[in-house]
Amino acid sequence: MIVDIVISLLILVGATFALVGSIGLARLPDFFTRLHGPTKATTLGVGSVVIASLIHSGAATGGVSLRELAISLFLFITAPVSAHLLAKAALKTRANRSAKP
Amino acid sequence: MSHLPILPVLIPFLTAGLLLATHGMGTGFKRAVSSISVVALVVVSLLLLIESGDGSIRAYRLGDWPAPFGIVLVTDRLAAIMVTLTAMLAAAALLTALSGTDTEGRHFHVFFHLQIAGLNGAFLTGDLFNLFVFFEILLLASYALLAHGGGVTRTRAGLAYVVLNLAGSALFLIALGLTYGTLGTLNMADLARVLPMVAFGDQALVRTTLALLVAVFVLKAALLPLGFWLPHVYTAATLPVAVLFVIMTKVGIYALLRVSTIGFVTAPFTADLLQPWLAWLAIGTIALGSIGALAAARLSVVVANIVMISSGTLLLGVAAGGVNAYAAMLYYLVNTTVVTAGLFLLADRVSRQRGAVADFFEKGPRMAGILATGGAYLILAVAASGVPPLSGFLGKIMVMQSLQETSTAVGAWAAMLLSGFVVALVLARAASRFFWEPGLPDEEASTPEPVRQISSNTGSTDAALSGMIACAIVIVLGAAPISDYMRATADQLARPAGYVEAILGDSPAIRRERRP
Amino acid sequence: MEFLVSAAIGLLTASGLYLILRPTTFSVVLGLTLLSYAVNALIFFGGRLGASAPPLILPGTDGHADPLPQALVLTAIVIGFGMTAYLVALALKAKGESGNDHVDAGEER
Amino acid sequence: MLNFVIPVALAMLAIAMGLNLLRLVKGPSTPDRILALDTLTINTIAVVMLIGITASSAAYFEAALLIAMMGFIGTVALCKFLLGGDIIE
Amino acid sequence: MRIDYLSDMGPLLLNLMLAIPFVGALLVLAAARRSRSAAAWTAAAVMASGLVALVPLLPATLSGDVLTTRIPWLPEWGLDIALRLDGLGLLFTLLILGIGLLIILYAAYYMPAYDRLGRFYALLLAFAGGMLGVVLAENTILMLVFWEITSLTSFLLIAYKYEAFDARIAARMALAVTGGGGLALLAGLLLLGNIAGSFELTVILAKGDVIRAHPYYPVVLVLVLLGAFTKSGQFPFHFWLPNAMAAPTPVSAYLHSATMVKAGVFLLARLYPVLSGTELWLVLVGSTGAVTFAYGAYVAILKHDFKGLLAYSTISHLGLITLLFGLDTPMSAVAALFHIINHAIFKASLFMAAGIIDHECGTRDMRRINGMFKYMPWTATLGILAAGSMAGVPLLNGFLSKEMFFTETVGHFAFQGYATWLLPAFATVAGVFSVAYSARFVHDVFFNGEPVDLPKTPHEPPRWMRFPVEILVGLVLIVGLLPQIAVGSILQAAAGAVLPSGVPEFKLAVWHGWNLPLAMSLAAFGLGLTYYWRRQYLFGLHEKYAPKIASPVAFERVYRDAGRLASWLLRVIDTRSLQRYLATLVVFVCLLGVWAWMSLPGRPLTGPLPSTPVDGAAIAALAGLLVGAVGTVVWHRQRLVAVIFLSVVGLVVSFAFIRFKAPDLALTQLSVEVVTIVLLLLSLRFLPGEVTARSSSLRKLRDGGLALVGGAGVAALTYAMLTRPFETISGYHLANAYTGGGGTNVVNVILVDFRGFDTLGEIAVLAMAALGLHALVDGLRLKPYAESAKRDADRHPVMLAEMMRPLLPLALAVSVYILLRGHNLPGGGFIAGLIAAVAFMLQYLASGIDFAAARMRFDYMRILGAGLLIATATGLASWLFDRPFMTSTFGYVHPPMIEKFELASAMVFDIGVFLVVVASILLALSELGTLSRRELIAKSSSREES
Amino acid sequence: MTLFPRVLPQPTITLGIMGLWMVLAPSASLGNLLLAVILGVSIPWITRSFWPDRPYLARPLTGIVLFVRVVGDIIVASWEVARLVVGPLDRLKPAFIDVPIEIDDPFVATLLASIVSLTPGTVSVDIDRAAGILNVHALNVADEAEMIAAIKRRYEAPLKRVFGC
Ligand code: NA
Ligand code: NA
Repeated sequence: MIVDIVISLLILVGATFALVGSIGLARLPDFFTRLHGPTKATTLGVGSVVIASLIHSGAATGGVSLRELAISLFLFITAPVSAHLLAKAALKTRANRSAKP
Repeated sequence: MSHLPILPVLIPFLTAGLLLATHGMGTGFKRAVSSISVVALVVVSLLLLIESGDGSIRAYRLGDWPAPFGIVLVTDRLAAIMVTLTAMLAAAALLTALSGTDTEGRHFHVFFHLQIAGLNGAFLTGDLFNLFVFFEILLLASYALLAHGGGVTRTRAGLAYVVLNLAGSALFLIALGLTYGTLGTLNMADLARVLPMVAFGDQALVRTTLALLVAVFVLKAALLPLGFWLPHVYTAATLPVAVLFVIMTKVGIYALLRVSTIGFVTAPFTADLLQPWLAWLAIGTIALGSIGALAAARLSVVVANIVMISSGTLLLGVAAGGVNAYAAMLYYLVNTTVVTAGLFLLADRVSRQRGAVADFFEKGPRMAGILATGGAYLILAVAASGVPPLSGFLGKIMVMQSLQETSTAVGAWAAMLLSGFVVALVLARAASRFFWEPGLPDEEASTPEPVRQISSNTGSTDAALSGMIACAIVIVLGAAPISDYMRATADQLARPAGYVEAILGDSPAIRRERRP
Repeated sequence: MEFLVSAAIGLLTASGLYLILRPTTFSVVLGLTLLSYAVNALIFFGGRLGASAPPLILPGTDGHADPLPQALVLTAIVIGFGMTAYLVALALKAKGESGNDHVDAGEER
Repeated sequence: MLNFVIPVALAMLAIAMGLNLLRLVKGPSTPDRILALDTLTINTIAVVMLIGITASSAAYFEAALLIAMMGFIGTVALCKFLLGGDIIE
Repeated sequence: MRIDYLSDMGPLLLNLMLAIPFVGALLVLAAARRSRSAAAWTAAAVMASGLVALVPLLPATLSGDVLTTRIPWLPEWGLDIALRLDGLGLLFTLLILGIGLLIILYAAYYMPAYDRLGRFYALLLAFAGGMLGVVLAENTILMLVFWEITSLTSFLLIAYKYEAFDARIAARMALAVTGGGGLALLAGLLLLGNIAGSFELTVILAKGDVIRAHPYYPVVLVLVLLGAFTKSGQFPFHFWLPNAMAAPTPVSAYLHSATMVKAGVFLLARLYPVLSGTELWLVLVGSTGAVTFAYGAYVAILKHDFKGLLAYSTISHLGLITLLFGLDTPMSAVAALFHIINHAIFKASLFMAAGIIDHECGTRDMRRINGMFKYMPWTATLGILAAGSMAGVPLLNGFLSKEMFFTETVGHFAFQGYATWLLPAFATVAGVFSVAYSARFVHDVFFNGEPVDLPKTPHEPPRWMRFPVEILVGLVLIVGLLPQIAVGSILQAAAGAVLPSGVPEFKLAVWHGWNLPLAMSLAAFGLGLTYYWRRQYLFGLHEKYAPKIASPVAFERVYRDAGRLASWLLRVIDTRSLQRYLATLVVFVCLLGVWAWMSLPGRPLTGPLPSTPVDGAAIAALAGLLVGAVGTVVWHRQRLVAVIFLSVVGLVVSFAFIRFKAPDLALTQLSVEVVTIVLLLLSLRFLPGEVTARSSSLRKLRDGGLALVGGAGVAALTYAMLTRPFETISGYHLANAYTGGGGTNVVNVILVDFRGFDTLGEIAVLAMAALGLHALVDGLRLKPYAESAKRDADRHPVMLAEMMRPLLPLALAVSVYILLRGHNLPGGGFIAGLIAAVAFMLQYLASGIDFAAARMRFDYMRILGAGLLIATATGLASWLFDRPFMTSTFGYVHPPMIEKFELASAMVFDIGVFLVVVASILLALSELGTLSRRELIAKSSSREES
Repeated sequence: MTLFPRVLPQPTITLGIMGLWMVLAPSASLGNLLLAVILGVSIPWITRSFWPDRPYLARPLTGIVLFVRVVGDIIVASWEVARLVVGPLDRLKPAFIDVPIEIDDPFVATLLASIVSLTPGTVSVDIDRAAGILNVHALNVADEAEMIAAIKRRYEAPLKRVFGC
């Protein structure tokens, strides 16, 4: 029961942060501010769901399962790279646009 | 147990793998491996032809799984005929390639053998989805072979061919998805069992599904509104490839024949699926091929259009159905395959000798060795246009007789007679240009030599040509036994119960699960 | 749900068809890719919608999805990928040789 | 409890994804669109994991793992294209 | 006793007689290598031996017996080597062989000395063989075979002097007309055989009543007549015949007298018992013959070339023979047969004589050739006699049959009452023309003053060149004087074959007393000579008004126009446009589908299944799909944006796979998706968006319509399928995957075991795609698309490069994980291969091709080959256990200290798959990557140069 | 010591792979451990050429402390940023800031940049190694100097210690 509550909380937190990130993406005024949105979804949002899933599968099998951590591992490795490249690309695009006219 | 049925697929497949794994070896090694493989293929296919000659239908269960659940290869007379034809064309094409075209691009031999594997797989498989896979193998190999040698024309023709066929493949998959989703099986024999049991309310869906399948096959067979690609593609290919391509349209016809004889006829609501549109469009295809032949500016285009005409003629046979029509079209098929391949070889020989004007119907240096080349031309032209006394005529009268009772007989006869007439005239004019007309003055005649001639070794091409001519003659002289074999084949085709029994007969009762 | 799935497949098909009728090679590639999505989905859903478990024979599971269409689609995906790769190369080759990316030399636009 | 929470969470994620699609359509710049795609991908991971929790099945884990591993490659490639037109040079 | 022996020999002799010319043709070719005269003697011997073979058969045949033989060949198609010798066949055989022998003799002198004659005689013999086949065939299809052999060989004979334009055209013209007629005949004979139930003449000839009463009779008749008329040069198919004199004179002599044109009338005679006796026959055959008779005669006199004159006279006489058959009385048929003999004799001699004159004068223009009687009196005498026969001068054979003709015109049953006089009058007028052109030939060539400007001085030809002419003119006289003795019996026998119901009593005699026909003859003579006398007036008129069409040129023009028309048509229907092909395909498939559905009325679209409830995720996914698909379409001109939207579609599809319980598919789709995007982006560097080519809005509307219809069709079919339950075999797979295939992941067991053969094919496709791409890109040079050419200074962002390095080993570990567990849980060789490939691909992306390629020195081709071989070898291993290809095996191993695990042959197969996938993708990517590097190297080297 | 790098060129990676494998494996059995060792040895060996230089984990414990701190920061910062995103937008003061860094090793610098990106509110835009500057975009910059100092103090310093540079 407590496990269920923990899992539920984690899921809700995760979903909330994913939503907030996407709201940011939709709402924030320029590209660089929008870029901050997805990081939330990545880190806290998916992170919470991952932990929820981890607990859930552990509880279901009665053992310890850490597989879901692999997801977070890969996300932690890749998300900053994506953000970095997106930022660079945006800078480049902006430079191109301002150089053109 | 006998593994003969799978060898026609396995031999070229292993050869391709071996050639890839040893890809650093020299041209000589590749050619040797390739040749040995093709010789083995010819032997195997002849064995298959003999073995199937007793009228037995054998199922080779891949993975030892019972029939509708696993994939089966089926050897019957028809499959043996197609495999043998493929082997013969392969031998001719390889001989031709050995004169130098194989080194014009990369990986020729790999693609060549995979093309054969694809063709043979398509002819042997008893499973519809497996048929799709082999279609893709042979198509991709053909794309690559078509591009072999490079050049704008080939790329352009290739692009259209590839895209059109990809669209066709998508259609094939749609048809297969619907087939499985309605009938719950992919095995052709099983299809024959299931079709008659389709509930009333589902019949339109099944019928439409099979109609889409038919559309795929007639696209490959170059039926009228879908066949415009054929002359461009066949003409653009290098010679060995064109020779091998001759069998390509036959794959579509074969598949249609297979599916319609095993499947469509077994249920009343699909029995008339090819009626009456196929015959009319086949007539149109013959007309289109005739127009194309008449409009052609070069011999190879004429030959490509002859391929188209023969495709139309064969489809007439499929549309008509029945032992007679099948027997006739099969004899015709053997003839037209051999003869058009021979004509492609001849067109190449003409091109090589005439230098810059190639096989265009233009004034150019007169051919040397008129008696040999001209004689070869005469034999092939006579056989191709259906003028007596060669096999083309025999095929034509067989097909015409077999169509006598159909509702489209008048159109079919007219199309066949007129197309033969046009082809004869066009080929006569070509002969006049190539062999009879005085050549250009000497200084012009000695213009820089042929573009296509890579090595001076054309002996192997000539051997291929001689082989095809020999075959053409054998088809006439052996008309009686060949015709008997074809009739027996047609008998086999017209009795799908035998096929179904051979594939599914001793399987455990097929348990079907209702979904959802 | 059946209606939605059908509509989705129809939508993909229509989009794919429209794109393969465009005059540039790249559009055709896009169109064929969309078309193959549609086709794969069609085959896949041939196993019907209502399954409650993937086709894994694990203890205590039932209501497995139909495995056969899944295997077919897997094959189709890979073949489709191969074809796309080849087509892309061919488009490049055509571009390199004739300087444009029109699908044909004909008049249609 | 989970029976109640998960649908709610899924709905929230659906809204999130809808917002991603909105950005995707609106753009305005190409990086914006790539960013929207990237976010959509990451949100999909969450959805897949939630489905996995619902089904109590391990069969969904690999899919989520793969989206995490592969999803960003598209972003990288698209960005590199914007950076130089040549993604592997 | 002796007779019996011979009649037993009959079938053999008959077959032999037919084989002799064809075998002889080969012998002649061999003999010609030795010498010219060897060729001539061989050819003559061949013809003579044919005649010799005929001798034993003569008595029985003359007495009305019919000899038939039959060697079955393709009985079920009605084609057997069945031969028949009856009176009619005998008559023609004698003509073909007899005149053929003389022609061979004549040609030996006529043909130029440099010609080795091998080809000539071989063709001539083959042609004679074809003719023999036509007249001796019992099987009608066999007859057609030989019929077309004559078309073919005459084509080659006419083109014998192929250096000459006229000869080539004439040959093709003859082929077009006679070959074309042969095709009609083929159709006619097939129909005839169908009606009669057999292709054997014996059967057909006995079923005349059935055939004439059959509804297809008119069709058969017209088709057969087309064959007969084209061959025998009937108007309006006559034009090939005059041109055919481009052939060497011996050939013309043969074609015009005993063969070729005679094949046409032979056919009329052969099928006379079956086809005649109707009004339609009377009208068609009679009128065609009449028109040809008159037309040929009228034109003949206008020809200044004497071979031309003779050619038109042939047309005219063939018209006469046709008219005689058309008159359809027993006596007229006899007359026709008689005139066939007579015409053959005098026309052969005339042509040979003409050949001599041509040979001696070097020209054939009668305006220059005059007074030949003075230079070659003996030849002239022969020519005058033959021409007299042609004109119908009494005491010569031509007179007799013409007189029979006149007799038959009087009181013919078709012209009753006031019309009685019409036919005799017509015959007389036509006779007038015949006399006139004969008169011109005689007077203009042999008399009429001195020759004008001849290239050489004519004199008598060599003795043996004239010999055949002498023989024939001798026959003209013999038949003319002693007709009953000379040809009575053979005519009787031939007539017996043509008139099975009874040959009328006839007596061939020179004198029948004063009667109307004689009066008609005399009138024709008088008027004909007058007509010739006033010819200058006629020539003037002709010069002035007759259209000037040289038929060779006209033929070539028609042919060319046909070619042009065909080209134009082809351009209209085949625009060589892929867009058009695709649109056609869509339309075709839609129409076929709609037809297939609509032709079974009363079937509902929606099936009986209750619908599955819709959930939010599905709606969200649909929204994603909508955005993705529509976005791709809307932005397809902005390449990068289109790729982004396409990725959305891929993501949604993957998600759908997950949602509907297909994890393996989702994994595959996701990985393939990534590789596809990278591939597209690699190509985009060189492919502009749709900048140059814009569709018109009408086209967009059309395509949009097509797309919507197609999409709706697919949606409808899918819906129909989804709302119906079905019964599937896949329960077997679920039930047997673990027990029989050793895996719990049924999809994977299907892929590597149940349907492993598919997978083997699939990896072949993948390998080929990579190899094909390699072959295409090999040596290709491309300019990058302008806007993408500007590159960032920081080509390999350090963050990317650094983070991707640890990712590589980790991803490879995941790949191994996926590979090993695939048999039991989602995964397998494909997905593992894709993951590994993507892991390596990332290094390309992160650090560039130079860095990555330097570290990945794999020989992809070898790996491809190895992968294919491993997969195949796994399949082959089952042969050792006498099991079919790809029979798998598995077992559980339990080493000490380690828990038991499974080993399955399918896993080895999966490793092969893995290798092929990795190698294919990396090969493809590195090759596409090389494209840019190639361009870069080229640029930098050009910079160095400057 | 010469044999060790040849057999195990990347001990860190080896550990990483083994850890990943044991996480992924369905059970922590001996067989799986054996496989983990095999992979942990073989994969780095296969991919050794992709690692021109080897970062050396000097103080693993400090690393764990840093990890916990980062996770904590992520949680805290997330709440702040969430408020910013949902609240009125005119409160935002986004800016690019240049953080001078003293790390030479590109991998470690990348790690720093990643941490900065992972913590909500900041995104690493660029690493200029020549100038020794990490370019960061921040969603809301109240005090630029404080932010730079925080990054250097909380992340850069511990990272330098972990990798001994
Ligand atoms: Na004269
Ligand atoms: Na951050």
